[in-house]
Amino acid sequence: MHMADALINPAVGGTMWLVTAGLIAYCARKVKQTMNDRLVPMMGVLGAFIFAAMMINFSIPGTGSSGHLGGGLILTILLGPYAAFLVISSVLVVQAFFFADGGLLALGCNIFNLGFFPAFIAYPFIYRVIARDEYGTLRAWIAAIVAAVVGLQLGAFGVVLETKASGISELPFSAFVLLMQPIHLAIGIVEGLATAAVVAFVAHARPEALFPAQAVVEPRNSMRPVLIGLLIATVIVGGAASWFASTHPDGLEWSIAKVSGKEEVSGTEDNLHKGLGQLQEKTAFLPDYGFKSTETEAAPAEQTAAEPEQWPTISAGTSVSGIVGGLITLGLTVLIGFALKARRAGV
Amino acid sequence: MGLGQWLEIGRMDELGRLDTPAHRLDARAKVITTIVFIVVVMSFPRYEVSALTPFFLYPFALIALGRIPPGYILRKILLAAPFALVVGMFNPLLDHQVIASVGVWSISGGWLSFASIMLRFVLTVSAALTLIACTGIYRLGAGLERMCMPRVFVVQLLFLYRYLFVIVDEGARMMRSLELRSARPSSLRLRVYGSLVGHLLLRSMARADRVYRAMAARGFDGKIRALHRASFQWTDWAFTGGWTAFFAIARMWNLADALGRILAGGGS
Amino acid sequence: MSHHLVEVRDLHFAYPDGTDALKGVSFRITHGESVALVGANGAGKSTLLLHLNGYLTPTRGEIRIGETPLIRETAAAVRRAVGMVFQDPDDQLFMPTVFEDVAFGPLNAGLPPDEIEHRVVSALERVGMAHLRDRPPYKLSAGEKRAVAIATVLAMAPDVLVMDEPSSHLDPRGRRRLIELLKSFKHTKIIATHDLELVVELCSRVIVLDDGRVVAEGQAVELLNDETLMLAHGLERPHSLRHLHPH
Amino acid sequence: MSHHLVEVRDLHFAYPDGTDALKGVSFRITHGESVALVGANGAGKSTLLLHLNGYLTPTRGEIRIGETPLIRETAAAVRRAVGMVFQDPDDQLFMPTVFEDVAFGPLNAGLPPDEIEHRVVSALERVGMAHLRDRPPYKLSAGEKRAVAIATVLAMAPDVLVMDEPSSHLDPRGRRRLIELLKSFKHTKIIATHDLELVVELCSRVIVLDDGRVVAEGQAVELLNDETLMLAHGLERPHSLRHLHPH
Ligand SMILES: Nc1ncnc2c1ncn2[C@@H]1O[C@H](COP(=O)(O)OP(=O)(O)OP(=O)(O)O)[C@@H](O)[C@H]1O
Ligand SMILES: Nc1ncnc2c1ncn2[C@@H]1O[C@H](COP(=O)(O)OP(=O)(O)OP(=O)(O)O)[C@@H](O)[C@H]1O
Ligand SMILES: [Mg+2]
Ligand SMILES: [Mg+2]
Repeated sequence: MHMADALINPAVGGTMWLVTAGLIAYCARKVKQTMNDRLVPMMGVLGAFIFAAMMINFSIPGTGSSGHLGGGLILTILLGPYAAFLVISSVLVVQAFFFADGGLLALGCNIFNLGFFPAFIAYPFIYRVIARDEYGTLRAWIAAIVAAVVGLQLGAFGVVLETKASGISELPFSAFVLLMQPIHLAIGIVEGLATAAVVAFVAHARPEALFPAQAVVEPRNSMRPVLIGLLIATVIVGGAASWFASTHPDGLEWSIAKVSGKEEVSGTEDNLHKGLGQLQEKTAFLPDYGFKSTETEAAPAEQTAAEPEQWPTISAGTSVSGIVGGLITLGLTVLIGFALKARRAGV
Repeated sequence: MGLGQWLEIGRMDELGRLDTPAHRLDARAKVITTIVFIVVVMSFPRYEVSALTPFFLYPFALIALGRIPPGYILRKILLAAPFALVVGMFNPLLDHQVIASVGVWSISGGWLSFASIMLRFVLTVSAALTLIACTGIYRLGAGLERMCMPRVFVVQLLFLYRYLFVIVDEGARMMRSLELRSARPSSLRLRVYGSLVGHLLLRSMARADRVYRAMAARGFDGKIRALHRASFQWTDWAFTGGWTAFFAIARMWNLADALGRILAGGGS
Repeated sequence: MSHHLVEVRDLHFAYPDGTDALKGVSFRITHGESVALVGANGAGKSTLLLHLNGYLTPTRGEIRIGETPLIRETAAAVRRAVGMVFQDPDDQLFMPTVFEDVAFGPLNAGLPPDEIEHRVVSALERVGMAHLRDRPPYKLSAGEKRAVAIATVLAMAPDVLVMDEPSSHLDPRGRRRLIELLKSFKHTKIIATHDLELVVELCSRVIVLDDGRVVAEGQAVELLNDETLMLAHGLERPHSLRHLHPH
Repeated sequence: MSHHLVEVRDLHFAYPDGTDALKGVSFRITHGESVALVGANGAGKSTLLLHLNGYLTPTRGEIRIGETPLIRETAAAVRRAVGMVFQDPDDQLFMPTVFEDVAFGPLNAGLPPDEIEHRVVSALERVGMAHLRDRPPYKLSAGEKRAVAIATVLAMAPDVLVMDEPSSHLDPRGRRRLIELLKSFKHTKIIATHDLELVVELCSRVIVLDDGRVVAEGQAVELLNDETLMLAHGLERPHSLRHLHPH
């Protein structure tokens, strides 16, 4: 469920970045307090493993995210929530940078969706409660499946909310939810099975590998109110946002970048495709925002004339100039690139 | 994911070690500039296309300055592209509103936003890739640490990265011997693969442990020390400041359109 | 089926990073010969051996095993005929237990269970590691791994035996056992090694590799006794030959 | 600071899977001594050496390096004093280039850049691998890796040198170079190896390990020349001693 930058707006991305950075700092402090020699290589190698497991993925059409095993739960069981959150974060960072899998702006969202829910919700409130300290028993299997499903469902819902709040994808909210949640239900079951199997395997073949996990403090009860609070806040904010998004298009204006940009579009619903008519009805609101940018307003008046604000009634001439200009600019940048390179070679 | 792709990380590693003006810049300067770049690119309205083009200057400049083979970056972008295609695919289907026309053709908003998504995708991805190719994971790690990233996290990042090679290596070794000793590779049962994966995990864990101990044996205490301690110099300030200014200008004024207007306007 | 002939013609190989490891290697090994491949570190011995069962594909040149040219289509068949012991035993062992590891080859060859059991046990006995059968390979000592790696290949009853430093990490007893074992193996053998004493005992012919090229080839005792040749290519006259006159 | 004394008292160690690898090992090595640790495969040599810098923690018994008992709190200091060459060089090399790898130790010791550069270059020269400085270590040949692994330890200028089969995979020239190098190293050395010729040339004292216990200890030439003792523990009388009378 990696989200790409192309679907996120800076406000949503930035907010999630802040939230995630705070979580990382918090977890880093926690892990440092209980650091032992075993934990470092275990964190690294398990991260690398999860990394590999995540590579087995498939895109979910239209949502801009992909489905794959999350790995958050398994890491949490083996390493404890704090270390696991750090590991998941590092995995996503490396994926974003080296494989262009998941965007940089979306990094905060991705880390939160894939790390926070399994580590701080599914593990302490579901897995621990059901599995207690058993490995490889029926209890443990059930616990892993339920926890994995819940963790992924929350994560998937996070994706939906963040994408909707950004308002770049055309997919309507309900369709989006219908697309994401069932797929992640299936993935969750697979992930739960895989988690239980791996944990049982490790507990059997290398019991000492489980020790570092036990050395790490579990979320103390004092943390729970904070976490629950955070969860509730997320749900409320997300729910409100999605409600606005689905019923009142203008509700999306809460997103900072759009505060001042707002313009009604008139009657364009005549070109509905029959097959997509239903969907289209729900999306009718979508074209009515984002036609121009905040910054456009701030820009000098003489510039606005050339701005996309004019697009709904745009003249052919403007389009042509945009295309010509774009192509020429591209050409120029390539030339500058070559020039820089030539200069270097000459030096 | 194929071995080929894994080997490509090794390639990234080699690029990251080059010594060029782009590589000599402080990692922090490049990180900050890249973040500003991505935020600005993503802040454009959804139908924007032409105004995005001037932004290609940034990745192109880094690729040229850093002597990164453009083909390599291009290949990596193409590898990730299907993903973005799928993302944008629905826009033309769902959004038919005509908002622009070129001659006799009319362009629907869906196609415009699709084009816009693809452009942003290429821009942001190439910026991220060139950042790594011009910095390398170690310099990046050292830079992040000095940007107040928690050390535990940075160490984890570096270890993850290093152990990726360990796992790939262990996995490749296993696959190699497996291949050599199976007469009919297709006949391998799932059970064999299951046990192989489990075994790979255990082997990698054991190896990771040994590698870590070897590091500890040579005085590693969790602090990342870079061989070439860079300090933020005037070039770094100039780099960050200059590009930020350029991004701001290109964000406020549609440079491409202006250019096209001058040329097209002059021509017609 | 006679796979016992090994012929390499003008073999070139460059690693993906551009390292030219082989720069035109040619030789011909006939049925039942026992040939040593010696040379300094980095001379290209391992690289060359990895070509002999199609693990690496030459940049130029060709390889024939028996009558079969080694190309992608024939690789599977050739691999059944050529048993390969890698320089690093970790490369060779991948199953959860020693027994399963040694049984892996015979199992894939589709042998009946009794036969497999028999082969595994006898292979492990021949290398003196029968007591390790239920241990996981990655938890063995270096020498134990080496011995088990040799057993995995013996269990496949190959026509040609290719070994990359088979004696390293073995204790003197294990090394002695290996030498006897190889003496009793009547098929073609190709052994890359720095253990020149082992070469003296086992091999009739020696190929000296340096910097990706064959620089000398001939009778084992004769070549190894040639002090200038040996020193020029990172080698040494073996102790056991010191009583002979230098060549 | 004198770290040159190494004392091991009644060391027991069992691996987590229950394998009893050490069953009560005691010895004392004084300043400047050069001691060989020999024994069959699986005797426990590597396991023992891994205790000497705190990599493994004994189930029972204690270790002193110099005046310092080796416990978790002192492990970091001890590691600075004890330079360790692992049996598998792949475990030792983890940085992206040979140069960075050799520089890792000095860098962590907080040395100034000039000094680091100097140490790295000289360490690589001493093992004959200066030409590899910009290559990634995982792409080297086995012998090249071994030599670089030795360089990483030399660059740290340790007080005590602990080496696990340092000569394996080295070509005869590299092995000769290693022997000269170790001869010139005046501090305490502990070397586990199957290369008994190297022991004859380098070590004054030999400790024979079998099945996790010290079974013999004494003068190198004397012990190695004792044919029955050697054969009983998986060893062999070295060639170079064959002209002497058996003990
Ligand atoms: N994976 C690799 N990628 C790039 N270069 C390699 C790789 N493996 C080996 N080389 C290089 O190829 C050359 C030949 O290596 P090879 O392993 O064949 O040597 P060798 O004769 O087996 O040496 P040794 O006696 O040390 O085992 C060396 O220069 C080595 O550095
Ligand atoms: N990680 C491990 N887990 C369990 N048992 C192990 C592990 N490593 C080694 N052993 C066992 O401990 C014993 C001692 O092994 P060790 O590696 O110390 O032997 P060694 O004397 O170094 O042998 P070699 O000469 O082959 O290197 C052997 O029986 C071995 O199988
Ligand atoms: Mg080799
Ligand atoms: Mg050993």
